[in-house]
Amino acid sequence: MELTYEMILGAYRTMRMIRSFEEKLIELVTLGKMSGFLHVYMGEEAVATGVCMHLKDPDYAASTHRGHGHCIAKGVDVRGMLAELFGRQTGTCKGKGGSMHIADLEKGMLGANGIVGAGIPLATGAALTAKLKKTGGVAVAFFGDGASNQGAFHESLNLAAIWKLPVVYVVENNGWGEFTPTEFVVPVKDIAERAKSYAMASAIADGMDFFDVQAKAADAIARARRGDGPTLLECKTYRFAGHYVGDGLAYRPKAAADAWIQERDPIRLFIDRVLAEKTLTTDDLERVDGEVTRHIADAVKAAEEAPEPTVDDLLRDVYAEPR
Amino acid sequence: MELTYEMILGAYRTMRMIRSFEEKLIELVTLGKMSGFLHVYMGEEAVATGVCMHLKDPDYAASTHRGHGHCIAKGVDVRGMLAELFGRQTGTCKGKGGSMHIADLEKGMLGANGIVGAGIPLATGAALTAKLKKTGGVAVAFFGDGASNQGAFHESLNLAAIWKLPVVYVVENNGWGEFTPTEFVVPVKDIAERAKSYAMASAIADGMDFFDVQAKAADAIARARRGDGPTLLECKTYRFAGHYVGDGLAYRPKAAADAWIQERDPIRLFIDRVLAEKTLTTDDLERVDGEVTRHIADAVKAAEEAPEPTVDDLLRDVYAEPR
Amino acid sequence: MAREIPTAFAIGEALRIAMETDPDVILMGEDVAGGGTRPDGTDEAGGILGTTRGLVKQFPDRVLDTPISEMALLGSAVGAAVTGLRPVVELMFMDFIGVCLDPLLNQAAKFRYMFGGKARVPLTVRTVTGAGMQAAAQHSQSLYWITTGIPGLKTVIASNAGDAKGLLLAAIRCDDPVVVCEPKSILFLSSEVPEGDYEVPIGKAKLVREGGDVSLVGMGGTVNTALQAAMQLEQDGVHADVLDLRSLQPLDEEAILTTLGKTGRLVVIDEATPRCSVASDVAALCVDKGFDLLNAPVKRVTAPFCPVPFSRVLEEAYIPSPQRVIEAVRELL
Amino acid sequence: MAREIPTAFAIGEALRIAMETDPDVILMGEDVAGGGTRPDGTDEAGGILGTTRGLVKQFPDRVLDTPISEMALLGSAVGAAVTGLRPVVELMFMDFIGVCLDPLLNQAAKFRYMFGGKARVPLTVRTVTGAGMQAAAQHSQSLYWITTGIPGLKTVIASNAGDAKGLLLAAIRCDDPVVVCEPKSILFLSSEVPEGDYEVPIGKAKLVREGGDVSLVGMGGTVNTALQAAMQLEQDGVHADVLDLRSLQPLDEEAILTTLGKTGRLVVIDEATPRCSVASDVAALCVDKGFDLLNAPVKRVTAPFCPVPFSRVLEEAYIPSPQRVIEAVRELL
Ligand SMILES: Cc1ncc(C[n+]2csc(CCOP(=O)(O)OP(=O)(O)O)c2C)c(N)n1
Ligand SMILES: Cc1ncc(C[n+]2csc(CCOP(=O)(O)OP(=O)(O)O)c2C)c(N)n1
Ligand SMILES: [Mg+2]
Ligand SMILES: [Mg+2]
Repeated sequence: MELTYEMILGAYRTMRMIRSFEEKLIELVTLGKMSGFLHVYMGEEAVATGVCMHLKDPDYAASTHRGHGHCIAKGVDVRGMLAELFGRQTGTCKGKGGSMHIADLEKGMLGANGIVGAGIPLATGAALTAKLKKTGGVAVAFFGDGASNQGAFHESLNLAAIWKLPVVYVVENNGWGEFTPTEFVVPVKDIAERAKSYAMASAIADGMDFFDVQAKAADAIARARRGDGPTLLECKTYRFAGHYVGDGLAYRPKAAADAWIQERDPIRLFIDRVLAEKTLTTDDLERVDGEVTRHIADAVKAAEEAPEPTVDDLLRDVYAEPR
Repeated sequence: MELTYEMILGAYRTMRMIRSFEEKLIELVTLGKMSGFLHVYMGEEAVATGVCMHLKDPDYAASTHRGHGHCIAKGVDVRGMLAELFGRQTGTCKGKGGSMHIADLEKGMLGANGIVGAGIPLATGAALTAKLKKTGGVAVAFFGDGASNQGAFHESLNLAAIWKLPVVYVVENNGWGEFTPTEFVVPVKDIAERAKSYAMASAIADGMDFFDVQAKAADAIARARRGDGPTLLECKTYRFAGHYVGDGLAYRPKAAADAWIQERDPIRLFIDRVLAEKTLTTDDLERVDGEVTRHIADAVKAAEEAPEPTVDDLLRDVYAEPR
Repeated sequence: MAREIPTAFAIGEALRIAMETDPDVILMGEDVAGGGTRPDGTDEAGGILGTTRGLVKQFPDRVLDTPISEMALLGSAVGAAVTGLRPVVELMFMDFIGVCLDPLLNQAAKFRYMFGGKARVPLTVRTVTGAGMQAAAQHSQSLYWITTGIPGLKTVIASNAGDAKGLLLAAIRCDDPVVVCEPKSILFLSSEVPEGDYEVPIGKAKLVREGGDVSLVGMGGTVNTALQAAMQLEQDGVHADVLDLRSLQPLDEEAILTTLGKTGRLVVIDEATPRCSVASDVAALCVDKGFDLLNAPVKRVTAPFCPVPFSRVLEEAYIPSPQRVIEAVRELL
Repeated sequence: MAREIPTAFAIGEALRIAMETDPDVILMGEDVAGGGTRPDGTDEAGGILGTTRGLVKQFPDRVLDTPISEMALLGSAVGAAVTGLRPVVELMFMDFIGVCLDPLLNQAAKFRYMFGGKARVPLTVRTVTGAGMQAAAQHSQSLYWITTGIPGLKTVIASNAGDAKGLLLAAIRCDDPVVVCEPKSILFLSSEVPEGDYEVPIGKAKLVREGGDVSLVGMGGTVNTALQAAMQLEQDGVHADVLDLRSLQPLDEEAILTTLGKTGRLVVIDEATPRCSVASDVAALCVDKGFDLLNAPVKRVTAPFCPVPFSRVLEEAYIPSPQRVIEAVRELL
């Protein structure tokens, strides 16, 4: 698919938004203004952006504990997200979910998830709905290399394969599961290999290269929409920060990490390419940077001023039909 | 490995014992003398026999809901097993387990199991013990084609691969999971394919051919003993009877089943070969048949005469250290 | 005159009505079709106990056999439920919840709350519970106390065919995840089942016998145990109320306190093991809100605190009996 | 003078002693090593909360990082336990039991019984429970009621560092499967911890405060809640017994009935949700065997029946507070 100027500019805005959003979170945590378990997506922005640009609202995506990028790329309102992280009534989940549970079904976001691997069957079920109700929709499951060792991964991919469901399994291989390097726990070089256990299509993308991700995601999503079944798409990327905000990273060799961060930053690579190819100008980029910065600043201000939930909210929304 | 006369005769005794044992069970159930959920192994005898002949008592095997064959082949006393199925105090499990829970740790039998796939991690753990305690032992997990769709299968094989555990995963592909044909739920032709997801060695054996099974099992077990890691061994076999004793088989096309039963009976094939190759004589076979018949008849008699548990046994053995 | 059919048939009837009245209702599970639509024209099994027989022929695209992958079965059902379908999952035996608890515990039960009220999870999980068929320790448990204890889930259990039909229809149409337990002890018993489409409200217990001297509170199969005990007690002049909880969560506290108010004496009969049980909750309710109504201790007649044994004799001793209920009542008089 | 260290350190100390005194003891879990023995010489994480830091350096072959595969982790630990090892598993947060319940529910808990007494399952599962860190609905649950309710398992929970060490040592050396809960609310609190090797017996509660007017029964973090409430009550002249259950299964019924016998009034404080809870069991015990001792209703102060909210304000309202305990006591006087 030919990428238009608007698509490329939109992709930059999304990546920049994710990056600036999380830079702000780290700042807020450091200043003691924000609490809770936060897992940042920094370094992996090209994956969510390249995949979600091919999804529409009625398409669904299931996310992980590292969900900010997926949510923003899927169109969840950043103001609501920030309010949620501040635990405010105006938050996406009225302050009840927090970072690991941001969800917005109207935007097709099935939710960040605190249980590793849990999003995989959820997206599979969303694909079943699309198939049975003939909505023409597709579902995407984002998950990590570590999650590919969960039983839910195996069971879900097998189910999607035999039912030929319109789903794309995007494994974000960022080299680490918490404090453990992927190669310690995954005996195969490419997780994409595992698609063969289900006679499923697969592909490998350079997760730091937005253009490669979006191209391979477009193929996989098109295959799903055509009714030709699921795909396992492995995106090779890297977790720039610690596992969670506050992680001292003592267990991680610095040199290797620095190499990734300095030479393979997806946003840096994107900028170099679009400027070299003259698809975008420095003006474009600076304009977007300015918009994003202002948007986040406003969102933070609004969130900080928003009301907290009250004790009356504690028992609200446990059931749709309380007795 | 060269098979001695004793080994071949022993293999015949084991297969015949399993077959006659289950024929007797069906008779007893039909006569209303025995109750409970019974899943018979008929048609798959060559698998348990060919694998277990290479195991010693300190080696472990985990079984399934279809466990009679594995138990007998692993050396569990048939008298105790029959008493167990009659729910007697003299049973292998004092009448508390029944068909789905026959276990004898001294014989290295980790138990039949009512939970599909549950034996796979158990055998993996037994292999961990062997490795850490350097016992030189190996562990075998028997499970069905249907169980290969359980998360426990995926997680366990991955764990064994990264830890290079001395374990052999024997998948008994008998064409059916309850009332569902394997090809409806397993999208790959060979389940052995799935070993590639873990960079694990694999092999496929004709599960109706004792000689093929034992040869490939010998290789896999030797690999494990050498410390060269796990193997996934697929044995292609067929479930001659229904899923459980009493299953009317209305869902199963008769012709295909009859072809297997008439042309591929593992005991029939075994007999034809050993007689043709003159490794055993008809006298040998008849002698064994007689011994087996008498042994089972005695065991049934002993079991029927054995005492049932009493209510005092109800709360016994819940804990090793009750307070 | 009243039509009597086995509970298993009543369940099948409810499923058919639910599917006829709502195109979004689908059935998922292992062998819920089990043949029937196959090119080779074999007949279908309709589930391990035949409960769903006939449905795949009527709704070929909406009765889905799954692999033996309960985590994917439950997890995908939750995903389907929040995106527009109304799945009815068959978890063959509740004992298997050990391999698929997360989609219930951490997903279905919590979505609505975690997402600030923005999700609906119209999921129904049908599952067979209880002992009595010598199915031994891993196919005989009454684990409804686990789903009952999880906020966000509802759990119901019928004691007869008519309620089984109405509760299942109510569960399927409920926008909350509901676990519907099908006790082995009632599946093949026949009782009166109204024709047509009706619902039994979730959360309402039913007084199935009027006594006044003592209250016997049962659920599922133990309601029949209580009724049998009540009939024997009657002969000694002891008149027992028998309350059928029907809904374990929400618990009909009002109905429990009402019968306790009449009798001042209560025995709760639960086929599950005693620790962290529905029986304990009923007793705890009595000693809290019902304290002033109590004239005697509250007795719990439950399974012993051990796995379900295979042996016929032991299994019989394991299952709460009318005799044990009568002995408990004697202690209160 | 007495040595005070954080509970997390006391747990690490217990693990080191257990491993030094028994070569069959191994640790398994996600990132329980987390580096430390790596060629690149990085430092180890020692678990998500650092509890196991230092152990992999001392026992390089016996501290095993696992993939994120809890079903294989728990299931293989059971297999290892019945074949000669004494595994100590770290289940990072008890909320994750949803993906690995079967090895506990249907394997570890039942082997000894199903196999006629012929199996020993010396398995210990350490797991972090409870709210208080804004970890939200899937990382804050107190699910010990699930393992408490399963016959064949034992479940313990300490309220202080000294008991945490002694209970863990007892659990590791016990031939039954034991679930050891580590409440977030006490992990980083310091209290007195004896040096060296000692065990706190499983199944014995401890009276941690002598009052006489009312009995406050707590477990884990709620023991401190009870103590704080007791101190405030003292100022109004109400003298409270505070009982620390320490062991949830077996339950020390004698200790509960003893304090009830002294006071006739009891409040049980449980951080878990109320349905099918340990709190309900304690109340049910009081209204059964303790009926004649009761002078007032038995009150349960528990979490509300909802998931754990993220918002700081809501989470504070969610966790049982001394204030709520005091209000409950007021209702009894
Ligand atoms: C079932 C379950 N097990 C363990 C955890 C704890 N945990 C949270 S994130 C994480 C690492 C996940 O690694 P990966 O899937 O590669 O995702 P990444 O963090 O690298 O994005 C772990 C072990 C969890 N949340 N859920
Ligand atoms: C976790 C779990 N799910 C479902 C069942 C019900 N069940 C018992 S045996 C069986 C079929 C197993 O098929 P397979 O693994 O191929 O073994 P086979 O019966 O063919 O030997 C099923 C679904 C179970 N016992 N445990
Ligand atoms: Mg990762
Ligand atoms: Mg099979």
